[in-house]
Amino acid sequence: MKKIISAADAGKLIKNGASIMIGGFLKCGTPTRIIEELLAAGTHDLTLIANDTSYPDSDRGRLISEKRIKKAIVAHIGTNPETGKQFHNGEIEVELVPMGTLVERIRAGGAGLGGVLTPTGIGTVVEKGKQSLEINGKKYLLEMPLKADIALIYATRADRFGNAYLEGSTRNFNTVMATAAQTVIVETDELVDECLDPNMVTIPGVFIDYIVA
Amino acid sequence: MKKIISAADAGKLIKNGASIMIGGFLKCGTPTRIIEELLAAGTHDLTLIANDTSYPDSDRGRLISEKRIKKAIVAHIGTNPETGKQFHNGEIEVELVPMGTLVERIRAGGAGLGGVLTPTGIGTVVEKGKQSLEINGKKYLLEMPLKADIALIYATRADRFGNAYLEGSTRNFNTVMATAAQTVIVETDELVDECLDPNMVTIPGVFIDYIVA
Amino acid sequence: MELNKEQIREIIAKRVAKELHEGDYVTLGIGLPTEVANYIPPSMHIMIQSENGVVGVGAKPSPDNIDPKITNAGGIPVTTKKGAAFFDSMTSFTMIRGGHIDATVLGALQVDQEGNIANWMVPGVLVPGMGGAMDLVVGAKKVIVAMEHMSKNNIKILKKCTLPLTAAHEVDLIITERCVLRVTEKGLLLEEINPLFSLEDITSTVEADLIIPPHLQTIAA
Amino acid sequence: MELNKEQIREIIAKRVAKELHEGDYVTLGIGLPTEVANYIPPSMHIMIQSENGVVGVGAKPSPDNIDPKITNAGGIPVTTKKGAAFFDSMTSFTMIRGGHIDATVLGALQVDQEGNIANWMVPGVLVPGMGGAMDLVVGAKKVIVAMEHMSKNNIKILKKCTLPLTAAHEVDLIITERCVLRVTEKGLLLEEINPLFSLEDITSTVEADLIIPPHLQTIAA
Repeated sequence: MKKIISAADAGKLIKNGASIMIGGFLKCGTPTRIIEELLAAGTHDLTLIANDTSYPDSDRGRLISEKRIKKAIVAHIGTNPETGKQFHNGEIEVELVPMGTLVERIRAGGAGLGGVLTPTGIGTVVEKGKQSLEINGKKYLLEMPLKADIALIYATRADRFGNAYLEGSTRNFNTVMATAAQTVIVETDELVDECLDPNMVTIPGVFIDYIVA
Repeated sequence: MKKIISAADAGKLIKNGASIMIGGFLKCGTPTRIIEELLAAGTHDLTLIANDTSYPDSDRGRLISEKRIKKAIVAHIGTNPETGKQFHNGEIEVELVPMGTLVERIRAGGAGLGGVLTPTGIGTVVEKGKQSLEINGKKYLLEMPLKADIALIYATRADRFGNAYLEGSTRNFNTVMATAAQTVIVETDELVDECLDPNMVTIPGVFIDYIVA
Repeated sequence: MELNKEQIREIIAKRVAKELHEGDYVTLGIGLPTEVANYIPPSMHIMIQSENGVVGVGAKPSPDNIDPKITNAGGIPVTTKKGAAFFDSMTSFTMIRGGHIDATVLGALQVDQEGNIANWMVPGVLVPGMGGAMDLVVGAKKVIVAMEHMSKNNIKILKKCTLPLTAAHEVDLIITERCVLRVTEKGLLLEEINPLFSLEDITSTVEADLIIPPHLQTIAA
Repeated sequence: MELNKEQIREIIAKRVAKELHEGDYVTLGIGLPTEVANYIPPSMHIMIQSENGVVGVGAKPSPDNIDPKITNAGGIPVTTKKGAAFFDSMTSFTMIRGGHIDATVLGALQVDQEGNIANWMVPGVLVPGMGGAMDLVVGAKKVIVAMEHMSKNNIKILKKCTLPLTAAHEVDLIITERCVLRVTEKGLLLEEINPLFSLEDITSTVEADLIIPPHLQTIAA
């Protein structure tokens, strides 16, 4: 059985200066209630690892607008002009990572792998400062694993064992992020009384520490 | 829509000397009917990539007993004494791979990655002849991607678009193998008239070429 | 010849649609490439993959049928077609980078005769991030650039891209409102020309080395 | 002191069970380690992970309740407990190698004072393959070796393993029917002794450097 906590308590688990992964692709599959409480708690100097910085007035996008983020490791910032502005002003550090590489780096962190060997980014600025290896005549970039102090992930339904079911296109980065953080908090639309059907579990409870219902 | 073929026709798609991946963990989640036909077709000199060589009188274990396999790349041969015997007699080549490394090598093949960096096998004979990299002070083995000419995988239910649902513990190697072969054939217990619920798809049809119903 | 934006987009999207084949799995970039879906004949079964985790993207939902849990990569609610599947980003990029997507259609800021493409940043001006574009261009079996022939009066089809690349040597086909160009080892082969334009309209607006066949084909419509 | 096989296995499995904590996720090797499950108090919630793709392995099914689609890593049909989940081998080894499994219990042919373990082959005699053992030993937070103290009259607890290793420097605890040994930087700490045996019964059957505390603890039962 996992600890069931309030969104407010979840927000308080995140300390100033922490690295946090937040699931979701723009608004879809984003754990919004915990982010609200994180905003309310005044937490700052965070390193954000996510697919994108959403929109200026939405979920993790507001963490940017309200200047809580010191560094963002993301694939896309185009939907949040505030990120671009702060980046150009030197107020925020932004590491742009190809989406497929980002998901693999998080997966490597969660799966105990030493890195990722990807053809993506070869011949581009993404190569800069990175080691590359030639394998079977083809060049691959060595990309480093990513881990975080906390991962905030979304679920459509969860049971008290932490098993989570994610519907539609909400899975996105939530599944890998669940594996790659010291503490993993799932925010679920619905906490079921009974257990989930073991065949319907998108994220096994073994990866989960806390549930926000 | 994918081509629906008979098990016999599926068996004939596999040529002498081909490399084949066969899903399943021992008997569980193994596509047995296609293997029967492969045996009947007399196909030989195969390279088998699988979790194990099953039992001497079962499914892919019979491919060993009947001497159809030239080389086996597997994690475990203990349940099939015939494999050990042929290995000691020099009749078959056996490459033993740690299970977690085997699944990652297949995944790398299917996901377009250049290799796997794993801590597993460091300090053991598995290291032999392989490159290792030190990353953040820890040593990792570089293991090569695996691909095959054909993958034979199991499904509990499939639809005509090739989407597959796998129940219980039948998923095992089937999911990754579906991504890593030139031609992928799914053998399903049941072909549904309607489509699978897109939320219930274990293996998306994009990875599948043929269905044996 | 002056075409308005809408006409331009229609010409391009229609022509791109002809590159797709029965049973193809296709990933369309945001913007113009998305419009390609409108010109796929209903009888042809094409599965559209969206990098956020859908294969089998369908039509726009009616206002009372919107599910915020089902969107495309632009964050726009979509429906799903028969045979659709949902999956996570890891699986999505296994499809994309692993060579399981038959074609991708992307816009570009610049493209060159070596098959290089630049479509993700203009240093100091526009840095949206590469999103999934770098993986798509590297991984898809066929890379089709679908773009307006020029950007205002600037030439976009170059000998060598000057903007930061999305990927090197990956583009197969360039489709604009004026022409269809195939990337070959010897330069860009002018495969088709829109009869609304003259050969001069092409040669004067392409910096890349052009291979012009003796008999010019008209753009397929 | 002569114990029969059954008594030996019971002593070991019971003692191993005490190393597990409420809420732990545990992967048990084939053979003796599997029997540990029988000694977990019903009030304690432990989730047993099976590397073939189950977490929450339950009791043996009754003959009329067997589902061949639900097995453990030994291929034996099992049931699932409340809160169970199924997954593929990729996810299973993400759990295992990624450090998400609290403890693994494995048998061994040899183990040594450096925490090395050999349990997968005897060259020329027995080559079953390492299966998931190498990943388990590298990845689990706590590695418990559960084995008979001796193999016939051969010493198994060595200064340095002579058989091919499963992994180097990964073992935390060695539990036999005679004693409990903790791997420390200075040698094996004799944490507990079975009162059925003398100190001499231990020292004469362990080649590794032993650290013997002034007050010997009796094996927890």
